[in-house]
Amino acid sequence: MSEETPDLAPILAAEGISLRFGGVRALTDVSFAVRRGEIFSIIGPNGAGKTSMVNCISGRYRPTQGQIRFDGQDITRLGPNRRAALGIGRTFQNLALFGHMTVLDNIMVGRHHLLKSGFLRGMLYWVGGAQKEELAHRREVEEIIDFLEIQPVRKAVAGTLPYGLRKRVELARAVALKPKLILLDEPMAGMNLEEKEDMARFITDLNAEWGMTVLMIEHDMGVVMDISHRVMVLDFGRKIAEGEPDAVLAHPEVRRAYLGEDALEAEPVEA
Amino acid sequence: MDTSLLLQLTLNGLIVGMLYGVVAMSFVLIYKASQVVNFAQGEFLLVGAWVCWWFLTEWQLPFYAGFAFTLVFMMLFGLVLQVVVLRPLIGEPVISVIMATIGLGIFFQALMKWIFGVFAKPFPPIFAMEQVRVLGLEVQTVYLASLGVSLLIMAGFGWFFKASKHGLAMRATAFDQQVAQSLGVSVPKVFAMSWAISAVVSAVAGVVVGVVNGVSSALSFYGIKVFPAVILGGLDSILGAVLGGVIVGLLENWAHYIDSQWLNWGNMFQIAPFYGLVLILLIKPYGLFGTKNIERV
Amino acid sequence: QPIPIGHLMDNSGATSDVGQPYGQGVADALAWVNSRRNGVAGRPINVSGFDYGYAAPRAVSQYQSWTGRTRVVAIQGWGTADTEALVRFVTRDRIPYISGSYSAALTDAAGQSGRQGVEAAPYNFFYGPSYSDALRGMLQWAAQDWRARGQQGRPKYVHMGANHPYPNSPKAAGEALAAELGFEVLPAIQFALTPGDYTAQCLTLKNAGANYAYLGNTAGSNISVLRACQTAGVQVQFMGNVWGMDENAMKAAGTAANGVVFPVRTGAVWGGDAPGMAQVREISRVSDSAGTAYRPVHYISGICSAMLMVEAMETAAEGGGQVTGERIRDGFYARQNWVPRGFEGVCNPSTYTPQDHRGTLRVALYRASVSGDTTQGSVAELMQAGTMKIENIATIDLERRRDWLGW
Amino acid sequence: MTALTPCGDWRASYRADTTIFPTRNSRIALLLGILLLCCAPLVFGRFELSLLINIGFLGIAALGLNILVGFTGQISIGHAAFFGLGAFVSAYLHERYHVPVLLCIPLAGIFTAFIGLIFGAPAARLKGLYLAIATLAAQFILEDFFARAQWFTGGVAGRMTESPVLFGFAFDRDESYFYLTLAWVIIMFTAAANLMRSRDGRALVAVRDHYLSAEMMGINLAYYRTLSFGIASLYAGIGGALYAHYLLFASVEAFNILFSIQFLGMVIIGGLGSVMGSLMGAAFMVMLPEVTQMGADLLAGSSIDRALKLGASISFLREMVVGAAIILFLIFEPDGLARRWRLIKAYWKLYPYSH
Amino acid sequence: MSQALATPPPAARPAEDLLLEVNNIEVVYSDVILVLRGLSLAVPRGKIVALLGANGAGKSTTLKAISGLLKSEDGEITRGDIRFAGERLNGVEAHQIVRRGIFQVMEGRRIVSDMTCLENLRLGAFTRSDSAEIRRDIEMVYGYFPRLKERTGLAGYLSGGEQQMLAIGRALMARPKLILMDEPSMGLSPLLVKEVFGIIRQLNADLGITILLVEQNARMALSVASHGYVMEQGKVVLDGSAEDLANNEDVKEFYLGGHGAERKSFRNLKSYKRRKRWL
Ligand SMILES: Nc1ncnc2c1ncn2[C@@H]1O[C@H](COP(=O)(O)OP(=O)(O)OP(=O)(O)O)[C@@H](O)[C@H]1O
Ligand SMILES: Nc1ncnc2c1ncn2[C@@H]1O[C@H](COP(=O)(O)OP(=O)(O)OP(=O)(O)O)[C@@H](O)[C@H]1O
Ligand SMILES: [Mg+2]
Ligand SMILES: [Mg+2]
Repeated sequence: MSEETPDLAPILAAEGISLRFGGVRALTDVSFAVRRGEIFSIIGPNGAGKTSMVNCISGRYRPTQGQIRFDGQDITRLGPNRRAALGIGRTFQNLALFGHMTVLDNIMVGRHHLLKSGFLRGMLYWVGGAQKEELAHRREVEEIIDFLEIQPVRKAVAGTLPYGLRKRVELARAVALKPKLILLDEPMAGMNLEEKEDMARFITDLNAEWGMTVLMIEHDMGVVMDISHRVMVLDFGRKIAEGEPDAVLAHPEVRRAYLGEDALEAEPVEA
Repeated sequence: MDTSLLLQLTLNGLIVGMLYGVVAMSFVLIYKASQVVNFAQGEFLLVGAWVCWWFLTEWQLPFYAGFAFTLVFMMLFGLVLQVVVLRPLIGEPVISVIMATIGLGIFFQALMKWIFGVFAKPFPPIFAMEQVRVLGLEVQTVYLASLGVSLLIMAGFGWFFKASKHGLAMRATAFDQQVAQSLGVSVPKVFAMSWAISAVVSAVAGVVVGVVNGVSSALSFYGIKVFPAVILGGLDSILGAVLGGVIVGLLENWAHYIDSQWLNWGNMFQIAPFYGLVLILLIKPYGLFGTKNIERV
Repeated sequence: QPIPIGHLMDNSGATSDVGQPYGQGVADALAWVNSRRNGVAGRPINVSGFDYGYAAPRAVSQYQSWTGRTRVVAIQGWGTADTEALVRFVTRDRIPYISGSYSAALTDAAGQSGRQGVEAAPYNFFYGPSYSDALRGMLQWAAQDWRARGQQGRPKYVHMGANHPYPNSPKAAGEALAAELGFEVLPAIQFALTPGDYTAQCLTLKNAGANYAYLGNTAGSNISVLRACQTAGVQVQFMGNVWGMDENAMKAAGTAANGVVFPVRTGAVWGGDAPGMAQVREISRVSDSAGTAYRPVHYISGICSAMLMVEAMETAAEGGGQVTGERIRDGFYARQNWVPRGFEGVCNPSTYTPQDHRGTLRVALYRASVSGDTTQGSVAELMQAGTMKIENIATIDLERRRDWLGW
Repeated sequence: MTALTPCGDWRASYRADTTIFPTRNSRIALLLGILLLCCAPLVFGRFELSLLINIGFLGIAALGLNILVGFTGQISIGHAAFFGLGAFVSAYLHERYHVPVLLCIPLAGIFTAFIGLIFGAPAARLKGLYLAIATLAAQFILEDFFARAQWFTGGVAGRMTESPVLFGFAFDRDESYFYLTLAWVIIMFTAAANLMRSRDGRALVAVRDHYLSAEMMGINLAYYRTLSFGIASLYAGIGGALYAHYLLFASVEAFNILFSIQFLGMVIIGGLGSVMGSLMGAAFMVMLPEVTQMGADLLAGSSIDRALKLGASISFLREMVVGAAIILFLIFEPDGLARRWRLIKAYWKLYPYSH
Repeated sequence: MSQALATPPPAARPAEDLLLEVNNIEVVYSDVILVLRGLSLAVPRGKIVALLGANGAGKSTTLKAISGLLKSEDGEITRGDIRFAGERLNGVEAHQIVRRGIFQVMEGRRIVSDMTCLENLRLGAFTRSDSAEIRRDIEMVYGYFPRLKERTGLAGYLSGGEQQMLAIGRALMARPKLILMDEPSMGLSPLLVKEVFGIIRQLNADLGITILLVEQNARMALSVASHGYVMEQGKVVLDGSAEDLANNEDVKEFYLGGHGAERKSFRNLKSYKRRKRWL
């Protein structure tokens, strides 16, 4: 569907990923690649292993088998914090904000790996450059805040925000990492139509203007179809389809397992 | 090597350890219902022992009556505590509640000293045969009786948490009070129940120790002993608590053996359980039987 | 204007079992001096009491607040750890310090013993034989007892107590004399200052086959050991520290306390009829107007050490003198074989010199005898009925050996 | 949204927005406060000064514990042991190597921090109460070590220490020691406030709030969990060293579990995760026994005393009051003094429109 | 949302058998944050009522006010009252409210993660004691969500959607008179969303359970509901029968979007719609 052909070299490549928890096979031999600059969606029924896949990429889970390469580097054994530093940011399906921190601090935590001054310089603050650095990054964080339109809640404590706003703050925090690849786990959940429209807009902007590759899990087929370049479908931990949205959604297996036969919301629209 | 001494110390460790296990169970009970670490557990023992002593010596009640009254008293004691102290703290962070139990500990420690004095007081004789011979070791009859009681209590708790509705409610309350409320569980009632049961069970241990050593404020030291025991077993496991207690008892006695035979450092008796605790935690961060935190995002 | 005095007590700490009656004795005696004798030289004594819970650091910080705020001229103290910690301070500030600790290290007033770790303690006093001397007396008695019982071979001696300055104080001295007297000295056995289950200790004690065991702790924890050892069937002659056994402890330990030997510092115990006892009873009424309380030995010792201080203060005030720390100290040196006025037959004669603060070297040994159930009835009733008795078995006068000074 | 900043408070730069004290008035108040404190020795007697000094060094140590418990969310019941370690290290350095006491204090802090790191490294694996109890074990093990290490601590009998001396001027009076303590309080509290508004401080809080997501935001969990132990020990060590050279005596007995619990009490009563709260909590814990003692002194000898035959029991009454005060405090002021303080400030700011 | 369509005063409504009435309540968090400003709504017995609104409008707060869970978040009803079957609910403890027959499915699933699915379900039936019936109902839930039966481990390890199923199942176990559902479709796959709404309809039709439904999927919600409310900033700004709402232009624009070919593509949005409306 997209004219702007993305760079074809994969930024992320997962090869033969399997993940097992005792008897539960969350993932079985899943391989896929995300190309630089695209919006890639993973869909599939509940419990199919989508979040587990994202967890494998961001390092929360270590796959029982398989290899994950990011930017040409094998990251399968890397700790989660190292992956963040390499440029993988993410949001969470069940919100995982720092509930007692202000929104601003939450986002500043995203800058963690970009800041250099450790605790000693932090304690001295004025001497040693911590202050300068803080202020420089603060400027960039404010840009993100402006972009996501959360200025009014900057100083609010994250835990008291309504659900939708928290999702947005989480997105801001992930963006603050300056990631090359951003993983979004159901970014639209719990939003009404107009909020979804805004969120979709943010995501396409992040992709097109901020140059981030996006990997997204989403159950809203309208969004998935409209904004993603390619889609992968998981079912019971296996990949059952991958390709352009239209083609994938037309796949009979997908209709059966995921959409239901009268897939209302999945109707394609004219661009 | 002196094997007969070692054997005797081992036996002693087992017996004392079972008693630690009982205290540990009452400790775990509160933890499972509210995630609160009860620093006043030792004082529960103390109150129970003093009250029983009071019934037996001042009121001259026969032991069984006095003991039964004590249990009733302790139940009320737990309930009152819950109403006065714990209920207002519902919804506060766990650490505040933990601090409150520390305050309770200080309060009752002093109160008991004030009422009953600082001197150790003996219990009147209870069993016709004060001690029996087991494998060459003279064992206080009360200890043996307590062994039976603790096994019973353990089985009861095991059933309670696995199968009964109120056990489930307790676990849910510990997990998240708001969720428990949304399911129709009365959080204050759950707390009341757990504190009352816990007070009763620790009173059993308190009376046993009191009968053996006499009652004095030092009894509350069992409250500290209980920490290595519950952690060794895993904070939320009833079986673990008992095993942890036994391990602590054994560690103490074996450490004492090693110390008395070779090292002559002294104090190994008291410190060894803590070394054991650290070692086990290094290998198993959730104790021997504790359940892992769920780490899913 | 009143004379400020500090009084450190342990009413709630590890040694409160004996600290309470002792402290009560001191407090009552001083209150009695104020009301009956019109204070010292017409000036009332203003006692500022503090329960430090047997924690030396709290005693030190209280001391600093006394010297800073109240400007006390003398202090009635208590435990070994705190007294020894304060030695340097009281020496610096010239404040006589009458302790409940009888640690021998406090007797080397001029620092002439040359022992390592023993400093001059010119302002420290106590009433009674030092821990070491009391233990020496008991060991001499034990050696006789061993022979008297016609036993064969070398008797085995063991020191028991917590790892704490107080039980440790006479340890080395005792073990040295025991070896000298022909005892076989076993490795010491530790048990805490608090009551507890000491079955393990008793099993080792039994296993090691000890014949004489010194209990260095205070009564509360000693009782636990006695009871556990009774259960374990240990056959040992226990010897208690001055603070290790008394009437309360006998009641608490029951028949387990039967036969324990311990030193008593006063010439009479409660219910005795020495000439000074009338005044003791009068003092007792300060805190017990009904006159029904039974006062254990420590209470009477407390009176004696308070009265020594009072008379030293009176000496200081003689002839319109200033009551300063220095002059109070000199008051302690003013008399020989000193018995506070009106306490004859109660307080044993003491003599202090600028070099040697060993007030007395006389050790009176008593034996506890418990013949029945002690759980019912008060101490007074049990003593009356003869269920509990304490009997003098020996009085030992030690040599004033120079090499025993400060040790 | 409700970020309670006063109106008319426009920040022209990000720099102005990151200050510790957000309004000009609060900065003036702080300066005034420090100035007033500097005058304290002129007004107060030795007793009041000694209370302030106590609040000072306890406050420093409590702040360390607050960084560990309040900011990083790791409960420690062994803080007193590290406090003691600082005290002994400082005393030992001075006596053994004749390092000037003023230098011993920071050195003791650094050394204690180092030991804290060693204890903290395995602790990084433990979570929640398991960690708390492990620190309890550390408390007992260190206490046992102190009692044994005669060469280092003077064993159970304790160890004498010296007053700090600078160019022949000895800080051996409450007046002079007060300034020394005040200086350290200012340094350590400023450092903590700075830490909290910079990278590593945020990382610590992030670890507390949600360690799993913190890790995926690039934060090295093990490092920060260990680090917070190190920082907490640094504060404990410096507090302990100040204690040792003030009391001139350090003994293992002081550094017991009860003291550790008191630290925990200070932190909770002051307010978890509040820098100034630590100082308030320390003040509360120092003043509480003094106040109850005063009450006891008033009672002693009074008719109530005689009627109830309190006598020696007054000390138990005092302890009961301490225990009860802690409980009442938690019930009626669960978020700590720091929050009450904020509310009072907010009240005055909004007065008379308090809603 | 435009204020053009103000709420009709409650008195003007036709007399119905109202199970739940919320009259003009005001809710304040932490004594300072005013969230609901005079909200009124009514739920007729045996009906499904949908409650729509933007993020932060106060929908969840409304539900928590009804179920009494507000208290545990430091929230308070400062004005107005809530009546359930004619009885005032203000000040009644949350667990008592459950016993009276109101069960809330909380936002964010909130299952007890260190218990198994089965234990979670049994907990749902905490207020009941008819064990045979309970066992039947467990089977019923398993019938609706067969996945739950397969997952024997701890509930905390379930996937997001599976947890959502469990949360709904738990509500069914309580057999309440009124279920307050906070975004039941969140995180469910399209297939399951349909299924869940089927279940909701079925519960209502077969068991006569009244449902107050907070839902972002407005189309679905209005398709099962008989009546709907739209909230904005703590007030009801629009209410009416489900059809009326579904045909309202504003609702269409903000909540429903177009249908089929009318639908605008998410990719072609060239401007942000919302402008700090939650301020
Ligand atoms: N515990 C709390 N303390 C303070 N403010 C709160 C709290 N909970 C919610 N709020 C505030 O109340 C307002 C309404 O929140 P609520 O959760 O009810 O919204 P909602 O309509 O359910 O939104 P969403 O669709 O995002 O779930 C929000 O502005 C939120 O910030
Ligand atoms: N840590 C774990 N331990 C045990 N089982 C797990 C664990 N993590 C995931 N699972 C199981 O793996 C399966 C896949 O879970 P996952 O969260 O990846 O699903 P999902 O595709 O994200 O579903 P949803 O759309 O509902 O979020 C589920 O059945 C879940 O129960
Ligand atoms: Mg998922
Ligand atoms: Mg909501």
